[in-house]
Amino acid sequence: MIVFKYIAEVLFYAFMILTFMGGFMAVRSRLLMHAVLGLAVSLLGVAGLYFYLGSPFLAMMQVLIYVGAVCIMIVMGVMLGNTPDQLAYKNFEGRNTILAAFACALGFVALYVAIGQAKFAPAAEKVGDMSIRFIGESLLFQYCLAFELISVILLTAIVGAIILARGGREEEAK
Amino acid sequence: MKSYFSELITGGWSLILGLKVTIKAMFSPIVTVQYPREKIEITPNYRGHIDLVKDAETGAHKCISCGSCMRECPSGCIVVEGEKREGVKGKVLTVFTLDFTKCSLCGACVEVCPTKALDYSNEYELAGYARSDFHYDILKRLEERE
Amino acid sequence: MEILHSILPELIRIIVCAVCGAVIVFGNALVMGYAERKLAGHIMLRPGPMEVGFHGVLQLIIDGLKLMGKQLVVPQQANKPLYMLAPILSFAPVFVPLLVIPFSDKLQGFDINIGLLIILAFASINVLAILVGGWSSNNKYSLFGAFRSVAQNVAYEIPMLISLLAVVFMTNTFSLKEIAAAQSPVWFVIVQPVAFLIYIVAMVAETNRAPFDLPEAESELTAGFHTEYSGMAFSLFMLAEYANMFIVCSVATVFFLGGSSGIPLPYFEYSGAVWFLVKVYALMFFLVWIRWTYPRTRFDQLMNFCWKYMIPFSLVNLLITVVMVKLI
Amino acid sequence: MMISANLNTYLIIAVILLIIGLYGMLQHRSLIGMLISSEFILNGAGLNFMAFNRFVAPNPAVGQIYTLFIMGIAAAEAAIVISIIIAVYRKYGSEDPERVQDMKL
Repeated sequence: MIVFKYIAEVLFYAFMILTFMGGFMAVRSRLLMHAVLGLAVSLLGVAGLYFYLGSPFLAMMQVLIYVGAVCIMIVMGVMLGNTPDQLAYKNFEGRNTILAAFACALGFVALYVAIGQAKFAPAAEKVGDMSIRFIGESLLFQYCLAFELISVILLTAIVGAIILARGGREEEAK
Repeated sequence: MKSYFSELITGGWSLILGLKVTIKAMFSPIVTVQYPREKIEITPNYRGHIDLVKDAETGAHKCISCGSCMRECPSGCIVVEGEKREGVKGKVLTVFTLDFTKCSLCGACVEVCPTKALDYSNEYELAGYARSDFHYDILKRLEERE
Repeated sequence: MEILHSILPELIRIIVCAVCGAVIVFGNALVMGYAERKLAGHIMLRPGPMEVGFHGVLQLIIDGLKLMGKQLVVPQQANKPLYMLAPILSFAPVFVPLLVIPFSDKLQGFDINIGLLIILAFASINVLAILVGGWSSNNKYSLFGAFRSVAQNVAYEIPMLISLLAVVFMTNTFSLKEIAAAQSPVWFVIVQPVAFLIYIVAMVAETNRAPFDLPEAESELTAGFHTEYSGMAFSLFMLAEYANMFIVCSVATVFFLGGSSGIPLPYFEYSGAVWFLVKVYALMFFLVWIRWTYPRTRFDQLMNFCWKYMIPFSLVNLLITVVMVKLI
Repeated sequence: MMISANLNTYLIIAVILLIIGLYGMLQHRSLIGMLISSEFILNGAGLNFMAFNRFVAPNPAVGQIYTLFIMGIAAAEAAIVISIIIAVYRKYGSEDPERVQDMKL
């Protein structure tokens, strides 16, 4: 059975590399379409990591919501709003890139040090398990208010998106 | 609100009717013909290119080589040649060709023929590889039809 | 040696699953490609393919060989990496859902308690593939096809999910095997007729087939999102379409038609797959039947039908189901 | 020592995701590029929640629920941002954030 552990470890590295490569592609590519695909690849990698964190349910939800809905929505945005080439290339000119890289490296070092210093004690005892049934029960009893709030947010988002996207169209019609 | 539901019901019913029509069509016999394998009888009224009529009694054509069809043809695609021979009354037809690439199938030659020696053929497979394939020798076709 | 002994059964299982998945995907494409053309012919009172083999049974094999031999043309203005990626992105995810479909009690790749979510998650990647393919072709027809596909798929995913949720509420599980087992006396098509109807309509729309084949509407968009594709790339799109048809029909069978239940045969744990396939192909026949019956809908009709009829009905159905489950 | 069963691994991956998002945010000059970067930041947060949930938290449902909420909010946010981008594009004919200067849309 130790073989399986090694296979799993190799796959873990694969998912990690997938995540980082997708991220790199998303921020460094000149075409927005490539950036969105990089995001999709990266999110698939994160879904794999969720699998390692013991929750295949969330991994599938990640694929379903992020890759199936959010990425597709962003791709629609890319297609609808045409980004001119010089704008896309301006991303990679000037000293912005260097400054951004410097700031990010600084932030990374700070957080890395913080993580290295911190001590996280595991919980003494665990209640419940990772099953979907338990998630559902917690969602509907313990975190009912948050759940309702999320649904209100989603409803507001739907209505707001419709109003925002429709607004211009009627003005043009006049 | 009432039309919302009635539209749903009438629409759904029409969809079911449509399905009924196609399933009936599916189990009814096919009507198309597997063309190169089988052919259907062509109607006698079909007006293909011209052909010489075979006389039922003598078994020969009735053309007297008068050249009316050649003169009448608006496209000038018919060539008729005849020659005098010893012991035969009138001219003997030696050449009767049709350049089908120019023919407009108007039928003036058939109308004008004094002896009713011309008629439309039933030929409809009219594909060829070269332009010369459409220079028909009508006289030879008559002989081959024996 | 010990290592080999421990991983061998699992390895064999994985290999068998992969081989069976490939057989299902390619075999299904062959069968459905032939059946579709034959049925289309007979509905139009003509015989369909007749030349290659007895009644043209070898036609699809010849077509496949032809497509393999064809040149893969990449348009000059196309975005080449994405253009090549899209067919693979469309084709690769169809294998995963096949692993969790319970063909019979024992013929199942893996019984996972989130089987439904796996199917839905990997089915949604197909939309991304269509979008990428349509965009990267750099052709206005392809782009329009991709746009339509996305609007349609996103809209129809909602009633599809909600109608399936009604069944999930009744069975209290996401595992396809348990859902199939839960309908041993009565199939859910009798208990949940509205959900079944909604699922069937949404299923047609999700697989981009007529009367909802707007992404590839021939008369308006030449071939929609795969206008520029040729050869193997095109056939990968076709294989993915037929495999998706198989998957959605399998889900319908598992959720509403009792899975592999039927008249008992010997070795029923395995031979139940016969009944399963019979049901799946009956549904596929229905898909082909309606494809050659109905004209294509207009886009506003398509959207109106989804938002004005399907979603309200599926929500009301869900509500009634919840109340009934609570009461009983 | 299995790297996949270590809390710090996941925390560092989450930090790198956050940094990628931050970098994209600072560098991209189009609204959609910024939206893409913000998704990375949200994902880093989700991964952090899940990591703590797996290794530290007493109740293993909490982290999953939080991550689910993050996904829901990300979806809502993406919908809103895309519609704003469409409106901006219609108004200014560009999605360069520097050109969006009027207070009223």
